[in-house]
Amino acid sequence: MALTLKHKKIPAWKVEEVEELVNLIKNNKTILIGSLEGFPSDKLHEIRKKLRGKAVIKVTKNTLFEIAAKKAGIDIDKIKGYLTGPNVFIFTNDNPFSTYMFFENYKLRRFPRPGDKAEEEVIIPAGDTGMPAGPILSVFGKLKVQTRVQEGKVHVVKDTVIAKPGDVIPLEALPILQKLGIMPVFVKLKIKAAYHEGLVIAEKDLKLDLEGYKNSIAEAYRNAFTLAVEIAYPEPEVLKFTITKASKNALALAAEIGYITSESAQLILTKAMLNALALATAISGKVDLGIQVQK
Amino acid sequence: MEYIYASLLLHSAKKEISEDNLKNVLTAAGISVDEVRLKAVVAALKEVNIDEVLKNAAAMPVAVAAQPQ
Amino acid sequence: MEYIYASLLLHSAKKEISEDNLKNVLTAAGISVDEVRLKAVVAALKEVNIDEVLKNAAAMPVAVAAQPQ
Amino acid sequence: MEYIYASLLLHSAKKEISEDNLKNVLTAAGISVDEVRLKAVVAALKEVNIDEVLKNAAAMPVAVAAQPQ
Amino acid sequence: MEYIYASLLLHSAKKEISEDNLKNVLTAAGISVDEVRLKAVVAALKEVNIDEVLKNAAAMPVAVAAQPQ
Amino acid sequence: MEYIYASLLLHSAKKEISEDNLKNVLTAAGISVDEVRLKAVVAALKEVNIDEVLKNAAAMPVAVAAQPQ
Amino acid sequence: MEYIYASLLLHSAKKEISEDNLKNVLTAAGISVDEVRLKAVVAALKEVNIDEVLKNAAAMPVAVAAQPQ
Repeated sequence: MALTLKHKKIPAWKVEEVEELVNLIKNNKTILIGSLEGFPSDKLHEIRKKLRGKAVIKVTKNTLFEIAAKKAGIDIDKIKGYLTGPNVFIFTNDNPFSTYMFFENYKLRRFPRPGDKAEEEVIIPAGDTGMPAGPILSVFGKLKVQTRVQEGKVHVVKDTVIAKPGDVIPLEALPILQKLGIMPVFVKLKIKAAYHEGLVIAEKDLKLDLEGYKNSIAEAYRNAFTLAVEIAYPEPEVLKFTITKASKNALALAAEIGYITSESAQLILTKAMLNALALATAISGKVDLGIQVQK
Repeated sequence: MEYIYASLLLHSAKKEISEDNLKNVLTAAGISVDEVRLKAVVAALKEVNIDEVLKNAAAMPVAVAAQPQ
Repeated sequence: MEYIYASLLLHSAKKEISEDNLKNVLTAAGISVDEVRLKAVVAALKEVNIDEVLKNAAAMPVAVAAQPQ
Repeated sequence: MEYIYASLLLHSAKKEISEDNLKNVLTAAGISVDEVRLKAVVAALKEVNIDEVLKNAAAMPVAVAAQPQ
Repeated sequence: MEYIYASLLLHSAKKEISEDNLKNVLTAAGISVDEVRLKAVVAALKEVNIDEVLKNAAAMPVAVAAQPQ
Repeated sequence: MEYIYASLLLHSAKKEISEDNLKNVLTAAGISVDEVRLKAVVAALKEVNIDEVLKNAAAMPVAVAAQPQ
Repeated sequence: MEYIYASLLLHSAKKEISEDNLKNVLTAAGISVDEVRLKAVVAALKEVNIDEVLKNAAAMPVAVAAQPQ
């Protein structure tokens, strides 16, 4: 009895939505959970367009997602911690790290809100603003934007920077930027975690340290080359370095024991000369050596 | 560094650094593969121009040449 | 350098750099193995303290930094 | 490095770096020679202009000059 | 530089750099040995920590790497 | 530079750089000694840590090698 | 380096680097002279243009001084 009663309470759209979610969960290897906190919902459309064919973007209630996840056999305890606040769910079969990187790199623009900092130079462009002359002129004046009135409309005389990257965008500029369609603030969808084939990958682990990978590759290469040189790996390119090393070892040893040959003589004499010059320089202020020591 | 050595092995053999290929190499080396790490490496290396990195690293070998024995 | 990468892969996985192991890794990477080279590399690596060599390789980056770009 | 020191010894004595000559030198130094490696090194060195490499190495020694004593 | 290469060959093979050993190696390379020079080299090397010298030789490449290309 | 070479000769022979020793060496090289300069050099060198100076001389090669050829 | 400093001393005093002269200088510095080594050094230096080498060495300190510390 109780069950039927409960069922009756669930509106049809919810049942349908849960069904849809279950299908999405079952047909995709990766689910990213993104926070919509402070994210302009109209921007989701742009992302959807961009990811069409690669991912499905779905805004739904956490409770519905939870029900669907359970139905699809996901161990809900693993992700429950992320199901708070307004969320968007991204379903994809792509690599979770690559998908995360897409959201990291994909910058959406929005109009500034009071207190926002400019993320790029904010320029009021020269030309007709389309705004009728009036009190707005004094706002332009405050922003140090030169204007003139032409046919009752405000014209900006020349391109004027009103905020540099990092500056707080002047409050009075906000309505003007709205009017002119200038969006100097970036917004990105904050991914909280990814669920991938039974594993939950937290945001900090999703972020790939590409510089670190580059360094590792360079290190691996250096290691390989050093080892190859060391064992005289029989490749002409490697052996050139092995020979150079052997030759330098030989020269250094010859220099050390003062073994003078036509190859080592220059090295040994240069070493002695450099030593003499260093010593002469060290005492040059105190003694007239009858020579000029270059400093 | 195992995942990196395996990736460079594939790269120098002119094979794609895909999850499957990387897994094959690592398994053959007796390494039990961590799926998440595997995916991370494959995703990261897709974004990296390996030849470029190697070319820069290769500017060094003169330095390598005179290593102590 | 495939043989060297494969050897370093085994080394970093703490597996013996034997002919069989090296062959397995190279084959898994889709490389057709040259027996002569395989033997030569395995023999040469037996005489080297790889950890010591790698420690010296790690001392290099200074050189890298000093290079004009 | 033994094979290379031996090769450079032959080179500076203006002797051919052949398998036989290299083997002789290595054996005289009490080194048991690995035939496979010997062949590989001799073959690879055939493609290297040793005089050129030595000239370049010698262009550096200024650096050596001021080594700590 | 034959005497130096021969000495380094012995050193890297972990053999003593004695007059006899050096002579053997040089002779095997087809070099007619100059007794005076032989004695001089052996005597001089006795006073030198070869490993230390080679380690310092390895410190050079920084300089090399900084060379304009 | 005669006074410097003579001083370094004494230093590397581990002899004291005294007026008498320096004078002896210079005279043996056929140089007529200037007493004032002799005293000045000996006095100045007393205040210098020669080993330290030579060690710094050894630090030069980086600069040297970076010179255009 | 004693033999080298003594040779440079003679050279800068414009004396011939002969066995006798070198021996005199070394003896005056309290060094017991090794005849064999003496001969080897004198012979080798005969083949070297010392002025040329010193000119090159002398050109270096400028570079050293100009380097940022």
